[in-house]
Amino acid sequence: MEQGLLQLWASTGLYNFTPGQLIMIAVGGLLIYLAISKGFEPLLLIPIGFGGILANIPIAGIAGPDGLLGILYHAGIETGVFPLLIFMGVGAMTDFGPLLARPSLMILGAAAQFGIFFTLFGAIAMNLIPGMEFSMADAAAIAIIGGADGPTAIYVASRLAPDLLGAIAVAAYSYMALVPIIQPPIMKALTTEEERKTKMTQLRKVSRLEKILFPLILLMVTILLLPSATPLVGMLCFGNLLRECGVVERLSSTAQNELINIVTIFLGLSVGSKLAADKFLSAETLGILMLGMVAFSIGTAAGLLMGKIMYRVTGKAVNPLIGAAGVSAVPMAARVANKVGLQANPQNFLLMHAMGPNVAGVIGSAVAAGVLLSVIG
Amino acid sequence: MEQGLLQLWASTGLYNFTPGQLIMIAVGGLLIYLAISKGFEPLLLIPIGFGGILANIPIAGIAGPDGLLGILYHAGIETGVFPLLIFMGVGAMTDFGPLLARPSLMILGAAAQFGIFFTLFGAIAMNLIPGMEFSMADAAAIAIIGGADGPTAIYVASRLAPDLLGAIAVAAYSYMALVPIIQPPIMKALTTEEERKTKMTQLRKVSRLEKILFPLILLMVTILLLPSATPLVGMLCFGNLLRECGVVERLSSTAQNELINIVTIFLGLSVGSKLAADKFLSAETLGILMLGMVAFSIGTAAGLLMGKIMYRVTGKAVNPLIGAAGVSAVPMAARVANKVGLQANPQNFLLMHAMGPNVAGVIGSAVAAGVLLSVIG
Amino acid sequence: MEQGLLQLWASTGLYNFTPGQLIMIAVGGLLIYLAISKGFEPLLLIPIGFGGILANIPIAGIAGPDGLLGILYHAGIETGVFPLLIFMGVGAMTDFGPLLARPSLMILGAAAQFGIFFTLFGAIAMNLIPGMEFSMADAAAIAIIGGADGPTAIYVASRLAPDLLGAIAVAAYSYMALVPIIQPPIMKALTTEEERKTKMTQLRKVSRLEKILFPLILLMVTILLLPSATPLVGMLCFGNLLRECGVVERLSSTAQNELINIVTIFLGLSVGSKLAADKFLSAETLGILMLGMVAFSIGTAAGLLMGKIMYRVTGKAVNPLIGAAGVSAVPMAARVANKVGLQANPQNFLLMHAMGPNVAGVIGSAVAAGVLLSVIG
Amino acid sequence: MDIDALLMQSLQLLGLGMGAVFIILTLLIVIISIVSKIVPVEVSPPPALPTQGIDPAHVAAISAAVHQYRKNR
Amino acid sequence: MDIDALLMQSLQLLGLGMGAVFIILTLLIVIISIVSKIVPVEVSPPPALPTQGIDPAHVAAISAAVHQYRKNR
Amino acid sequence: MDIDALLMQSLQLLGLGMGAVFIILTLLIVIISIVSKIVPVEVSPPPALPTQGIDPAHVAAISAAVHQYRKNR
Ligand code: NA
Ligand code: NA
Ligand code: NA
Repeated sequence: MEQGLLQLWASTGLYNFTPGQLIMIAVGGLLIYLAISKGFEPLLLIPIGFGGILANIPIAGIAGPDGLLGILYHAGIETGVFPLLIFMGVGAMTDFGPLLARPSLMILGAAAQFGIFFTLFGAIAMNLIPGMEFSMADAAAIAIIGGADGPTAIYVASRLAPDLLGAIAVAAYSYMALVPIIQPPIMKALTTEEERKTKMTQLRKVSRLEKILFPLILLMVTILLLPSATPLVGMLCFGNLLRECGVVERLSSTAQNELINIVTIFLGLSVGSKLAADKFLSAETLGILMLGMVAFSIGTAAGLLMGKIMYRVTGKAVNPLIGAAGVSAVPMAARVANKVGLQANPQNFLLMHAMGPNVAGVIGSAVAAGVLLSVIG
Repeated sequence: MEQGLLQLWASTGLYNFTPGQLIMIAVGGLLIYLAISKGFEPLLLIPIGFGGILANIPIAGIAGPDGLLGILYHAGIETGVFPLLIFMGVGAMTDFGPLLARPSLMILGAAAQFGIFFTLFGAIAMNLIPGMEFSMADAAAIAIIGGADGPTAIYVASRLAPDLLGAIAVAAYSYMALVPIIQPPIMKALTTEEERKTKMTQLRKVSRLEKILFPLILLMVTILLLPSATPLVGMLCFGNLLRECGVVERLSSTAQNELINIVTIFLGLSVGSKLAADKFLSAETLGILMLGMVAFSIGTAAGLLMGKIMYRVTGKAVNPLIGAAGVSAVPMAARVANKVGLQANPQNFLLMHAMGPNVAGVIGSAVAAGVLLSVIG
Repeated sequence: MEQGLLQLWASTGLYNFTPGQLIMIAVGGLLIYLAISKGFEPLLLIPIGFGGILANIPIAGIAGPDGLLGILYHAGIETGVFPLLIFMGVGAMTDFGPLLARPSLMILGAAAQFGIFFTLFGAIAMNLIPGMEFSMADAAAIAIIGGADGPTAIYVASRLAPDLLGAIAVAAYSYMALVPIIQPPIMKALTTEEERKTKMTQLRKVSRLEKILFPLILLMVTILLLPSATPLVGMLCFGNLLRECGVVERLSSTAQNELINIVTIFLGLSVGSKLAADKFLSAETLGILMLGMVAFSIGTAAGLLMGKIMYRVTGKAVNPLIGAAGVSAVPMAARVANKVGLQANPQNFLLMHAMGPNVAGVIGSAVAAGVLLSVIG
Repeated sequence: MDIDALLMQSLQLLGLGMGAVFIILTLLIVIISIVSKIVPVEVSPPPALPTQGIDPAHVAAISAAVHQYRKNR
Repeated sequence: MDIDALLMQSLQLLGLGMGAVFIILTLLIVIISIVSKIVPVEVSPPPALPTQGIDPAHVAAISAAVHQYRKNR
Repeated sequence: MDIDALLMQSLQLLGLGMGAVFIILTLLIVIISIVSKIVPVEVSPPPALPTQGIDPAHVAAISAAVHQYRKNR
């Protein structure tokens, strides 16, 4: 009997906890708290946070190869299926109309990708700090945080640096949630009051045919120039074609509702399974969090500077603030641009103008992902 | 030509049937009949019954490793994925408000689990009967029927005694459907008219924050004391957090609708695939059906007796009838308590009071499952 | 640096394209164009066409074993899971009422299957043409196009001739879309004006119980006589039982909406993955397209001739036009029968009368598939 | 297998296949016809209400709106 | 394992299992009771409007209809 | 690989990556601009009705309600 009680005690969590697991459960709880209380990307951070808690329970092995999270991870993240399906859903949810109405603004979505590649360089440079050790693949996976696009970051990290996936996903979604805090100071620092006051002319109406052709054109260009980006870009285009073609309403609706919801739950839990103490509680995670912040800031700044160039080139027809939306973080960054614009001029509605660079940023970071996967992967 | 016809005849079902298969197809038909005509848990028993028919078709091999049912079973039951996803959906559909309004009633949900452990003892004792042979794992899988909770029973049986899964699932869902017939006589035998007439005071309003904290508290307690129960309890808590947190409405809705529906179809068919003649048509199945009935009855009685204790301890503030709802079988057992209460006193609405012990019973049997898996699994 | 640019150039699509891939991408585009502009079965042909494009992108390997399409194909087509789930959804969407109201018309759905078996003979005969080489399995997979039923064709082809799956699926769905063009001339050639004018008496009301019993009866007959058809017929019956039993509304709704939509997206993309240049751009594909057309035409003619027999036997109580609907292609062929009937007599509404043979054709081709799989598979 | 054997086999399949299809569907016709005679005729449900298809809540809202308007006059 | 040992083990499991169930649920009762005292009582939301559960668009439409009618008189 | 080589490679990647992003998006701008000129301008659909977004059944119900009210006066 005494032995039985000892055996029982030895099977409790209390007996088996390692300090790292306790900390990681607290981290999971913190993510859930931020998601609920502060509205930090709750659709992803609640499943990720909860998955993180489940992954750090001793004995249960939920993130192990035979546990639910391990099975989901193996089936959906290792294969890339989950992020690609999410991207299909994103395509089905995205209206590229604002981008098509004024395609030249797409260049802002290109400029903002500078954040990614600058961070890549920064991550490699971090190797100079003792205790940090990032391979080229690690650095690329971290840099993609600067794309400000969750599924792209998860897809790239799962291919190049699965061990860092947990930290990268957490950083990516956290900074996306922090966009309203991170971006405004940079926007105000880099633009003048006069620039911020710039009004933009109303967007032209885009015809249905243009909207149908766009995903096909985008896919063709990507196929011709950068096939390694076509898994991501292809699924984005497929989802968008379902949306715009007008003849498969039921598939489009399923892609942007039930299917993306189901996959979001699974993806979040799977990503959470990578919040294991031994991988997460390391100097690298600190580096990732720092580099992610750098990536967001540099991306924002690059977009803004390109915005200033367009402001001049077009004779003040473009408000440079919308350049900040080029990082993607759809639609948060576009809303931030709108808000800062309104502060400068209460009649200045930039939202739809910022949506063009905003969705261009999604394409831009998928292209950047393609380059990284092609050269390093 | 003659040979061709012979070959054709040899490929018909008529030629290939074994008597066992015919009986099992009749059993499948019976389950479907009960589900449609008598309303026996149709969401599960129709897929299980139909799966049972498909599994017993000669030649076709639908339940074999390359058949649809075999594939679904392998992917979803062997791994435990299907019952865990169902449990997530159950969490998303469950309002723990009544339990939180008066937490002390949870003790009734604990007492009713006595049915499980008494039956475990009974199943082992059955080995004394010649022809019956239950290992400890078999006995535990059978005993969990007393939990009156489908996904828990399927999860435990798939881990401990997959060969008995078909019979266990059929028994569990059948007895849940029979709760309105099984419970009332026991309730009337063990309580006095006066006890049954007892009115209960209205439940206090539970705040949103308490509802959000509950799944997290439940998870933490389970982690600390019984990690082996966390796959089940964890998914229940995750679903419930999606429901209560208020910021992921679309995930919560998907978890309690499309996702649980899809998984229910797959789970039912998969479980049906275990209704193979050679496993089902045996003395063991009779034993399982008998023990299942014992488990339900003892669980009901234990809940009622604890109800009587609370009736005294609280000075008649608790109607002992709601103790019977502690077996779970949500929400059927709570409705039965309400109905029997109304028979004694037409002003006596026990439904919401019985919901607390009722959902506590779900937690209780998940905990019991954790103990069984931890000690035996 | 120069070397880097060369390497970059070597990783573009432009550098790596083979002519076959370019042609196949054009074919994919054509399917999408036909689906959007001409309304050719868009629910399937858009995913198939897009999948075909993705499968022919150099380097990316999307249809390879580690690519999204390859993974989906392996999980859902090789196993037969996707077409069977689609068939379940079809069952849940099909009202067998018209068939039950006048069961004798089912014989029209039997006659139209002659198209399948005649084409089987034709495909084997094609081996006499130099350059064509069809094995018995190939011929059977091609012949099933005459069943005018997408999931059946995909299921049989995936089992008997996976290499031809792409061409077979494309042919099957294209000809189904072309039914309004293929059938009317045959209908007019084989029937007299007087026959086409024949009005039919209103259908009797079918009771709920008959509708519930029908899927069970159909399954039992198939089990007894042709077990090899039970995977297909069984899932059709299961879906229909979910629909008609009236007690599992939520499962029925999921089967005919979210679940079938999700599987349709996956199935279409997977089938598209078989539009690889080396398999598709061959003399065989031309043969398949030709034979598919023959199959449709002969099936239509056989249905019409049986219609003419019934016209005589019943004393002009049956309009022979509805025989053409026996090929299935639900509900297109029934609509075509209705339209041609209206042309002959503006008071002649054949739609509901044609639905009986139409859905009987689905059963008929599933039975035919069972014969082919049993003898050849 | 040479072409003649294949042709012969496909002819056999034609007979076999059409035979199976006709036998199974004919059997179904027979069984369904018998069943339709055994199954009791359904009593038709009461006629649909005129408000069918409109959510009761809307009807209530409209009634309330009109009622409110009357009172306010 | 002989039957006696099995019976003994199942008895032990009975004690162990019921113990675990009671300990965990009792602990939950204690924690929930404490939490319910700590958590601030929610300010009850303003009383439900009579239009609750009806889509604002419908309300707007009804208002507009009634308004229109008034004007037209 | 030593740190210098890594730094050099990451610099190259910076150029390569930004180059690819700009080339592809610029090419898109050019093609889209051309396409937008080729594609015929859509005939704008008839102006939206004021009841847009409200289910016709509700409109019918409201009309009926108001009509009924008028008659009843
Ligand atoms: Na981006
Ligand atoms: Na229970
Ligand atoms: Na057919």
